[in-house]
Amino acid sequence: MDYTLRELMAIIAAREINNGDIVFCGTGISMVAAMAAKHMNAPESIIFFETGAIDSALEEIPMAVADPRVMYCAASNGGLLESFATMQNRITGERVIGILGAAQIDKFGNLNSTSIGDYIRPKTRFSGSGGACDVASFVPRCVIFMQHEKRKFPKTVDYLTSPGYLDGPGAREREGLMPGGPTAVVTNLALMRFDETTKEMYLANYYPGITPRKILDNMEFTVDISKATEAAPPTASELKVLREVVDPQRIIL
Amino acid sequence: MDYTLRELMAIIAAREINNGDIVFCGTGISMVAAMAAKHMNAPESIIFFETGAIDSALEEIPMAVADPRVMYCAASNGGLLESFATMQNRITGERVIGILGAAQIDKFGNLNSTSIGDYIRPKTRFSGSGGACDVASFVPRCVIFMQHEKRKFPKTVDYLTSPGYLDGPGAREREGLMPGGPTAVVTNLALMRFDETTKEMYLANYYPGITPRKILDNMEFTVDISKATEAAPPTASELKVLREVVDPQRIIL
Amino acid sequence: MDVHADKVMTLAEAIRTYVKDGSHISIGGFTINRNPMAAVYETIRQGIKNLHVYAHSNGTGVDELIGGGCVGAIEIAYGGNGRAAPTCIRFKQAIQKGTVVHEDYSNYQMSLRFHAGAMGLPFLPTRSSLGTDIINKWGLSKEIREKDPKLANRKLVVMDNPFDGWADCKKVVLVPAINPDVTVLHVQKADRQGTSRILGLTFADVDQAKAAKNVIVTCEELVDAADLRSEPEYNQIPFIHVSAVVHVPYGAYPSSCYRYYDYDPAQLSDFAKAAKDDGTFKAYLDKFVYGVKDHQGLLDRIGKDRLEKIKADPRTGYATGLDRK
Amino acid sequence: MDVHADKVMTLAEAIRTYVKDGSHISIGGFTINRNPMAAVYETIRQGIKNLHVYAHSNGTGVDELIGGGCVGAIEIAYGGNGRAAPTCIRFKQAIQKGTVVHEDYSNYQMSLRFHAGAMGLPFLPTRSSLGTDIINKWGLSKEIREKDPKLANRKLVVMDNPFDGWADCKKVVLVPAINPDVTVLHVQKADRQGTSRILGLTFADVDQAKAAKNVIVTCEELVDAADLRSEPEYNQIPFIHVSAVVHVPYGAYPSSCYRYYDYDPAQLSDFAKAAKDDGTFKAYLDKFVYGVKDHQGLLDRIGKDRLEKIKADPRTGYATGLDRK
Repeated sequence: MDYTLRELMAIIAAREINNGDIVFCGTGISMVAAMAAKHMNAPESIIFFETGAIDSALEEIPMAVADPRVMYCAASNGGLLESFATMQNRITGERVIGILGAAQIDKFGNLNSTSIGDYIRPKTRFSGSGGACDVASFVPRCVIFMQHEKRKFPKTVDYLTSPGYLDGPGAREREGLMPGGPTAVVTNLALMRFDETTKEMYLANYYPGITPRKILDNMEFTVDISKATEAAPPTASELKVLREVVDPQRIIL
Repeated sequence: MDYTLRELMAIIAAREINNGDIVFCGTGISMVAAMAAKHMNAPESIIFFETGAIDSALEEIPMAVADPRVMYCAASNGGLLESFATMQNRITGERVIGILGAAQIDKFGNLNSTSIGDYIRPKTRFSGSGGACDVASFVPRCVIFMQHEKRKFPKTVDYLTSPGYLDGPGAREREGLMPGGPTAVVTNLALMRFDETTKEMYLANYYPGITPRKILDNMEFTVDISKATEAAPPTASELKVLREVVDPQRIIL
Repeated sequence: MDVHADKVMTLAEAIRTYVKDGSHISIGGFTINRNPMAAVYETIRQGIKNLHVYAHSNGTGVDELIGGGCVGAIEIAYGGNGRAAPTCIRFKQAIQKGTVVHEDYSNYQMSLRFHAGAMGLPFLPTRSSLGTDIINKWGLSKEIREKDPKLANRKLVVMDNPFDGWADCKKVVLVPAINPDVTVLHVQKADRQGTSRILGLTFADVDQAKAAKNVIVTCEELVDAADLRSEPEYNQIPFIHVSAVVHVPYGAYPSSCYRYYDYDPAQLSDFAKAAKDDGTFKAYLDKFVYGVKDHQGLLDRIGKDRLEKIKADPRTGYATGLDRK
Repeated sequence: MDVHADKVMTLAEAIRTYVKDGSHISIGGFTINRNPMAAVYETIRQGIKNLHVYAHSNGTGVDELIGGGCVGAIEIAYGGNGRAAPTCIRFKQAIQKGTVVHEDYSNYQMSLRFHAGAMGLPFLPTRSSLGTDIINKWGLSKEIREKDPKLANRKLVVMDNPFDGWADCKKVVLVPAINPDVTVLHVQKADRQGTSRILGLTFADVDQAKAAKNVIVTCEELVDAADLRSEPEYNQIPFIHVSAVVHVPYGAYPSSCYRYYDYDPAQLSDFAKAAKDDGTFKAYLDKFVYGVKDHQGLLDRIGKDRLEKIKADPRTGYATGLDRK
């Protein structure tokens, strides 16, 4: 079965979404994953956007979370206050899963999407939080898309934009954050998860043809690889959804 | 020129509204006064309601601030949060004049619309604040409708529902309230105002045929009557507005 | 809960499922407009007791709930009903007799408390009520509050502005969030999943819904999701917040429902008259609540002619020229 | 100001009157949607300098303002523009070169700051960002803040929940209100007094308007007040908040305007390419901003065919099937 790496990553992430989940997603591959899940394992999941659109039909794939394509046939089109309240409010927030990306991630799943180097005069500036810090602060489960490179998996992030488990067990509670934190990191090489007790990242599944060794070589910190197994490749039906339903124009993939 | 007392009171209050004012009004005679002003001295005044309707056409007189008649041809129909924000927000709030009523008022213009006697087990219970406390807290000018009776002008109110000048000069600022406070009290006998320095109520105008003595006899506290003059009676055109334009069905008057 | 599920049920079932003795509840609407009256009458009919009610100015519905003996405690801003009742009569009597525990806030404060609940915040600030008895006099003692996990430990908190005078503000009042067990609303249109559209003023309905653990929506029209989704910006409440949907034409009667029908001045003043005396009020309840099976039964007793009289004029959204003396 | 006055004026006049060197400003829209681009280009054309910009995610407009040399400082949540620019290029360069003072918040925090400004509150609380560098790292020093009366004395304040754990909350972050000197919005419909109707997502536009001392509204259609007042519930901004109204068809181009036109992928990527280098960016500005008299001049250079391509499909509200590769 032939597939691209981006297709594999989208499907690995889609599998993290449970039926009935309310899915917060951003642009690009995270939107592809969320849309794919609705046609695969989570037909009753609900996609919503920080811009205020809830349960959009997504007849065409949006290029941004403010793309008019997110408005079409939604249950409701509100604004930013409404969408973030949906996550901060425990009644609905408990059912939200967030999909995020970042420039850096540390072993506790803390994310940097702001800058590299000094904050005031950075070596490299990125977009900044957007809604990412809010999502990571509010929701119980998050999937993170990352590129597996040493500089992107540093011992400590240059700027902590979005909270993971901060400095370990109990830290979120201590700081006053809601329970939660990242549950999966989907990279170009593997699926990483976090240990329930230590809150540290570990290798869950390596992609076909990728060795755990190669994965460790692409991180500044080491992780437990003892539980690692090979990831199940995309099925024909999963790929059909991606290619024919979700992104036939190949705008993202 | 023949007129009823309620007509006189409505017109005396209407004269307090300046052109361009944003007028917060409740039900009954306060609504009549606000509507009359638009056809008399303040054609560009804007009537709005705590329920969220702004600049309503008021083709028919509403029986309550949630009457569907306030919604017709408004500039905007929002909700409670929007209407109170219009007053709490200094940019628009500075231009708002409130029209309120109460069961009791003291010499500093503090209002009671909650209860007489013990708060927990009152002798007489009234409606409570509604939006009155909010209006009195936020806006720079208020007109108060009162019945002139001893028990309704007590030395101290049984329950301080809506802030006037509290215990005198500087008290609003000390408590953290915005500048403001009542500017006129329109009763069945007279128009009372408040001294700029002492913040105490004084008699400004007594109605034709009413003596200052009679007014003092109907209050528990005494007020300065030295500046008092007789109120100008309603003009023919003012009465025409009331009777033919504002309340032809005589629902309020 | 599968939030996509078809949530349509009978009103009796919705009330039985979500409104229990001792439930903390809020109802939608404002004074004589869009109160969920069919649901209020069904709550009385089912004999539900000891409700803890959160109200800004829900005059028509709250006074009936109190009169029907359903209310144990109430946090409220305004117990009046416009010209129909300057002070709601059963409310007035219950408080004077001490049969209902009460605590007073302002309308803005109650709105902010629902807004805080909807936002998932513990409190929101306001500049209202500083220096008043709304700050000083508490109806729910600190003891009661500490015993009941459903109540905040304080009525409110006065705080200095930590941004040192920013926005020309020295002090604020923090009011605690409300998260009712259930909020009951009457809306013009809803679909079977619960996505709802309110026409005209929304009052505090949307925050009351989003703040609640469960939401019962009664609607004038039960429509296809597609009808509502063709203009999503006009659907204030998405289905994810809703637990039950009930189709109840005239469900706000005798309060008004913008663009559908006006309030019924005759019925409102008959209620006000009956409410003055326990005997006449019991007769009123027997006739319009206990004596009928459901809301249609009440409407049948009112009769077609009177419902015809209050039918909304398409131009104005209310019954133009209605005799309201 | 007579708020009932006819506020219609030219865009040049509106910008000249309300946007000054050093003004604190916010613009409406979100990334590639409903940015007030005509107003942004006119601001660049008038050579206005040293603006203090408040932005959540106003990518298209903010990046042009920075590139046009109008911005001295920015408080921002997101300097990206969707697939068109993962990180806005002029924004990125300005911060890396240190030519623009910057401070980071989250999108929700910026929304709450506008909401606080609109509500007349000094701050609003949130549970977002506890334990992050958004709390720890300030771009505007306490010294700068204490000097400038238009800035709060603190970036934010972390506070214990005074209602002892109410709503399962131990701590909150208080973010200070924003009251811009001017907010510029592009809406679908407005009347001559400024009452405005936005179709589709409102983002934070309504609070941005109500928080501002002056509001410039540019609109696709200038309509009679009666048209808007037949459905007042859909007019999010009443005229009392508005200072200037300007009729500018395609005023959001090259960002989209729901139900009127889509974004122009070609123009957005041409901009992104040009932005990479000072020389090519100057050529871009010369061609589309300095080289034309007004927005119509820019539209003429784009040409009818391309505008035809992005025309909204009445069914979906966007240009169905548009080539966006």
